[in-house]
Amino acid sequence: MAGVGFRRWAQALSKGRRPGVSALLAGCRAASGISKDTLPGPYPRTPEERAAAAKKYNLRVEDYEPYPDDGEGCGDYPKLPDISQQERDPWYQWDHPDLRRNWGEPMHWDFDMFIRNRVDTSPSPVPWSSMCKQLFGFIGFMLFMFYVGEKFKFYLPVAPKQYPYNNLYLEKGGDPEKQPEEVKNFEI
Amino acid sequence: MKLFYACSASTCVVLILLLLLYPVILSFIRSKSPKFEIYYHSVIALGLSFYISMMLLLLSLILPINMTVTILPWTNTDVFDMDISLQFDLYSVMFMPVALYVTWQILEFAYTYMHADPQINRFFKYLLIFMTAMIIFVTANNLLQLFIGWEIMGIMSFLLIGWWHGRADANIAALQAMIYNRVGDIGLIYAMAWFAIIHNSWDIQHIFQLPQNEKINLPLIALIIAATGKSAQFSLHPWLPSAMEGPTPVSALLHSSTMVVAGIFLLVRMNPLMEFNPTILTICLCLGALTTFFSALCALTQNDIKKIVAFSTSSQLGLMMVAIGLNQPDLAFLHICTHAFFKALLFLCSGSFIHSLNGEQDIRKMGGMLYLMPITSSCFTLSILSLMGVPFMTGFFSKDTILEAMSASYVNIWAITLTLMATSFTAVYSLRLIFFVLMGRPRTKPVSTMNEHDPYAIKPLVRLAVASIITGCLLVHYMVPPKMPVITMPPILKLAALIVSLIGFVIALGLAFMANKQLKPKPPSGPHHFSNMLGFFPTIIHRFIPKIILTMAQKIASKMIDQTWLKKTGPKAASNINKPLATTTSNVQRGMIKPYITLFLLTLTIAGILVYFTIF
Amino acid sequence: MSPYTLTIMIFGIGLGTTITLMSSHWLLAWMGLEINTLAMLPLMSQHNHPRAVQATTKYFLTQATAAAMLLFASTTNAWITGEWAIQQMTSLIPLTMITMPLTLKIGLAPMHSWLPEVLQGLDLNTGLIMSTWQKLAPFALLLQIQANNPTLLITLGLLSTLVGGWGGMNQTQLRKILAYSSIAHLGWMMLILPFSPSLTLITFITYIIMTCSTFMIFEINKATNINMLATSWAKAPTLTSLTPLVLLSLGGLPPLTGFMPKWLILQELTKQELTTTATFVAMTALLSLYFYLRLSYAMTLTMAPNNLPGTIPWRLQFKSFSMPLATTTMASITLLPIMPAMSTLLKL
Amino acid sequence: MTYIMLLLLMGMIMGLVFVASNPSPYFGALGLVAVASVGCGILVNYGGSFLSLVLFLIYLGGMLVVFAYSAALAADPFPEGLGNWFVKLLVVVYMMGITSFSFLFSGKWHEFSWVPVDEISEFSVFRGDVGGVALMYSFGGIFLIIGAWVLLLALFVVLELTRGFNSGAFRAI
Amino acid sequence: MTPVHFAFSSAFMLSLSGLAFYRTHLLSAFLCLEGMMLSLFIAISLWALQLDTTGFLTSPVLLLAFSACEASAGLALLVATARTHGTDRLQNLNLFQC
Repeated sequence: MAGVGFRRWAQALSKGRRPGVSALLAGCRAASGISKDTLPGPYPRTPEERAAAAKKYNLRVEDYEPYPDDGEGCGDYPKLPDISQQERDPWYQWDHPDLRRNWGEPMHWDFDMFIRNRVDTSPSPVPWSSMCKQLFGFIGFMLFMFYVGEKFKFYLPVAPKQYPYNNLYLEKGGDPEKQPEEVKNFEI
Repeated sequence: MKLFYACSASTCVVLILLLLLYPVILSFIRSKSPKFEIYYHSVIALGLSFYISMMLLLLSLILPINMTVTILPWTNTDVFDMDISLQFDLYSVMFMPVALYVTWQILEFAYTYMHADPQINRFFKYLLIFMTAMIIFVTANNLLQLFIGWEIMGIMSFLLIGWWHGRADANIAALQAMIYNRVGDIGLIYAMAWFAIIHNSWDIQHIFQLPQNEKINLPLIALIIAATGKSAQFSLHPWLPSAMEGPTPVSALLHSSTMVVAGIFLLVRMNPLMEFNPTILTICLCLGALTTFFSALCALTQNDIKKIVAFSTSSQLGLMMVAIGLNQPDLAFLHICTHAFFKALLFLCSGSFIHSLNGEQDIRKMGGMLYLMPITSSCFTLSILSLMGVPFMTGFFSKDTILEAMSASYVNIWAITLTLMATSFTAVYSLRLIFFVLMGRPRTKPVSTMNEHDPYAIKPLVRLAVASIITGCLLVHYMVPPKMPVITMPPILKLAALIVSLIGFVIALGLAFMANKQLKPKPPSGPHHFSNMLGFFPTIIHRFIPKIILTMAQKIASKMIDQTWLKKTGPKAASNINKPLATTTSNVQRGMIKPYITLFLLTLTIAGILVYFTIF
Repeated sequence: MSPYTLTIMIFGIGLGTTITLMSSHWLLAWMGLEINTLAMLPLMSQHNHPRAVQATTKYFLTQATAAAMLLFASTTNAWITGEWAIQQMTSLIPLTMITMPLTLKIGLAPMHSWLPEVLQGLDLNTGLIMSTWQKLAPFALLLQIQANNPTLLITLGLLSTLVGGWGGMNQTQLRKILAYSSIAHLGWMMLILPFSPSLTLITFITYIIMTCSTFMIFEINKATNINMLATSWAKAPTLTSLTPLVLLSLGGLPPLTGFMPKWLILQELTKQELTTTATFVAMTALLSLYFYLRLSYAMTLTMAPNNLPGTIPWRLQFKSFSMPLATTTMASITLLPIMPAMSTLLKL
Repeated sequence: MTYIMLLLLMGMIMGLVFVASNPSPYFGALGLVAVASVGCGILVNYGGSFLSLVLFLIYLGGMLVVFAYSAALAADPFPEGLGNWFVKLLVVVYMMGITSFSFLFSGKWHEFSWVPVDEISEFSVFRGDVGGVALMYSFGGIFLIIGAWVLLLALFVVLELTRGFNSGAFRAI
Repeated sequence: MTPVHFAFSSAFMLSLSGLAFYRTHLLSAFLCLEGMMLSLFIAISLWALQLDTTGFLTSPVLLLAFSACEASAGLALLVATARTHGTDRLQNLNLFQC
């Protein structure tokens, strides 16, 4: 994984020895996939193994917690909290300010998911469930009201209704003997 | 006469395009140009283009002809012809001068705003390319041409929002704009594909003349999605307020006056298709009403001056959408034109304030600008009055007409209610702007660097202010409405818009004065949170969807499919299958002579036996 | 070998092939083949080392067997139909019997196994003759036989492409790799032979051009296995950059010449409604492509560790006559555009 | 006549069975000699006495001497003849194969009879084969040249192959 | 299929299978090859004699010449092999496994 690659890089840079450079190259080679020596080791079972794995990933033993051993191939890789980079202190002097992380810091397994232009997990002033309720309530209410509004449409007549046959003179029970007054309709 | 018109019109458009591209090409030719060279060339090019487009407008006023000019065939296949053709009708001919005028003023203003930027030449090039795309889009009579313009505008918007790409927020805003616009683009591409398959043509006039059927709902909904993305209608709106991360001239030009109206313009163009389609019209109406209400609601509690103006833009776009839904595309178009002037002015004035206050955008930290920057403040006030629809300002002619048309139509009652509420909200946040920015005592930092001596900063404002006063009147008089306008209506309806605005104004005034009083402090209420956090929409959507998608990408696409199944069935399987076979093949070669002839004899025998038994 | 003998032998090779090409009678064709084989033997064993002699023996045995079988088949045909002419073969069993020795002579799978071993024992110049000119005579006979059995030829062709691919994968010796590439190419030719002999001819011509350039390139680099290719950058830098293209052209990648025959063959097979065969054979081309890519990789993308004197050779002038190399290399890279002309010419 | 012919044919097949069943080169050469002489008999029975003479001369007089010499060159310390069980096995297997094939291909062989055709003897002093072979010198001039040339070539080939004993040899003869 | 046809066909195929299946000595292989040529000679002569196409009777002689050439070349190769490999056993001809 890239976390180990970073560590190697950091070591190579800090020590400045020649084998470090070759280690760096080995880290670069892993770009196509996880190379053999950077694969996570087997799932730690005994406390000693846990301690060794924690040391391997630059963690304290009490911080170290591996992924459950369910055969997904995570091995002894530490399960880090799902905290996005937005939550990290923007004013701290990070070694890598863009990613807001330090050299040698273990990477999250789903590191890509929590960089700054992806998932944000920072706390909001309103709880999540309340936000969801309000937003979807609002949208639902609006849709319902549109439905209602579609049932009862708005119409204000600006002129009396007009009918053919002299405003339905005969049909409205007018006197057939009398000649009704002429009603002029607009041609439609 | 027609020929003359066609020739001169297309010449005008080509001239305009050449003029606009001239500074861009110049920068390609000359490896190193002086710092403001592109700027001067751009302003001159824009001014000239504006006058040329005015000639075109005058020409079309003399000869009111809708005309399609096919310049040259593009691809001619047996089944699908495509031509480069321009359309000169009311919309394109009238929109060009408006857009060019506004752009001209904004570019001139941008000199003050951006003069410290090291990449200023590139900035103006971007703006010019954007304007070229806009002209291509507006005059296109071909869906592909239209699409080209549409996409270039999208890309330019991305580049300009991310202008200060050193800031993560600007980058994220640019990405948001890109992604939301892509959703809209999918709609447009879908519609194009539909027309290409069903109608076998991308020629807009041709599409109009073909018989419509029931299935036309599909591409029309796709077009509405396109407009939703580009014009920031509800559900695809969050990018517009975020886009205010870009420089203010960009916000003024792209995200208020010209680019964002492209979606509405698309629907206006395509209106003949949806004219007799009540479903589509209702969708437009409801979408527009919801947008205008929601955006106005969000604008109420914002404190960032640009955000407020951005939400007012969104709200006005919703209003245009309402006009489309009312089957009054001309009113929508009128509102596009008038809105361009006063919204650009509004942005430029707020940009001027921000610039003078050293980048301060919070209206709570402004105040008293009336005394410090009188000309800008006057222009600001004028534009806000125009926005509110005060009678006989520019905004009145379009906004009020839309509301009248709405109240005289037989439409969804809730849509009307929402629109009227949004109108009163407009008054509320407008007043809030005036109250907090212009009135009272200055709450700025004591260092006051502001002055109004720079003619490049003031002249554009004044010109736009004049335009905000008179253009509405001019446009209404010169635009011959092809659709029947409302003639008579009861006074209550006629005055409805004014009344709600006044009510909003008065309430807001009262509330604003209350803000100065020392009342008992209370924690913000739920509705305040709802409005202030943009209805929680960006928060929820921007967290929920990426999380689901990325988790699925990790678990399914990467882990299960790529790393397990594809690896197993692809490279691993290939090597596992071929390795034993390759080994066998090379193991046959023992270096002995015997296998050669034995194999030969065996093959011969097998072939002989097979042939023998097939014959006999 | 003295130049006089060399002249006689090369004349013999040429005469043998020419006799075969011009004959219409099986006996004469057989004579041509015999002369050709006989004259080839001293050329093969000119270095007198055990490998060369051994390769010569193997070659002689297979070729003599094939020639005898050829004559036997034609005699059988004469006994059955009383006809000796090449183009009048009608009886099916002699046809099958006569296809087999011819395929043995050009080295098609499953009668291919002599070819890599014989080629491995030769130097590159003789190898070039072996894998181009020596195929000409049997190939011409195969082309002349009418009424071929398509099933037989398709089976042989598919087998050859497969074996050519699989065999070459495991090799580090360039001559063996080239032998397998020859097997695979001949498989393609056999595949299309029953349907469109002119296409077979195109394939053969492009094969000859590409093989010539490859052999000559290896000759200039004095390379006989993959590792030796890695130093070619120090010997002929320009050639090093061109060689991958030639190799990929052998592999049949567009837009190189080698793509042309494969393209046309696949098209023709599809026209004959043999889509499954076409798909299959296209897949088998990938196998060959694998080792061509490996060669290209070793040649251009890796750099052998070199001491200082090892980097000099490019400064020295080539003594060899480079005109044929230049011509064939260019032809094997850039001939794709003249495909329409070629196919038209050959269909006349 | 028929019986002699059948016997000769049988003899040819048997001889080749013996050659094919992998005895030592000595015995193989012997088998080949037997086959060649049987072949001469077949040809004579068919009326090709000149051809049979040529065959006899070349095979027995020329080539087999060389083969016998070569067999001496590649001498086997323990020659495998018919006494060897493996050779016997192979002979049996080949015989069985031939028999089964003869069942497959035979048809009315019992009704068959041979008559030497020999029509030309009515008109000519020579048998037909003599005249036919002699045509090589008149109409078949090209063939004659090719034949001569290939013999010359073979000479060069042999020389060239067996020359160079000083380069890369394990053992010099 | 006439008995003659059958006889020379089986003779040829016998020699071929002898060549193919089990060979210790290179010389035996050449002997088998000679056997093949012999059967071919007989076949061609008999064909010409049976059909009385006397003009074709040159071809057996040519065939004989060519087979003699072939045999001589083969024997020369035998000599060369014996020189380079020390023996003519076919198992020794295995230099090209890789």
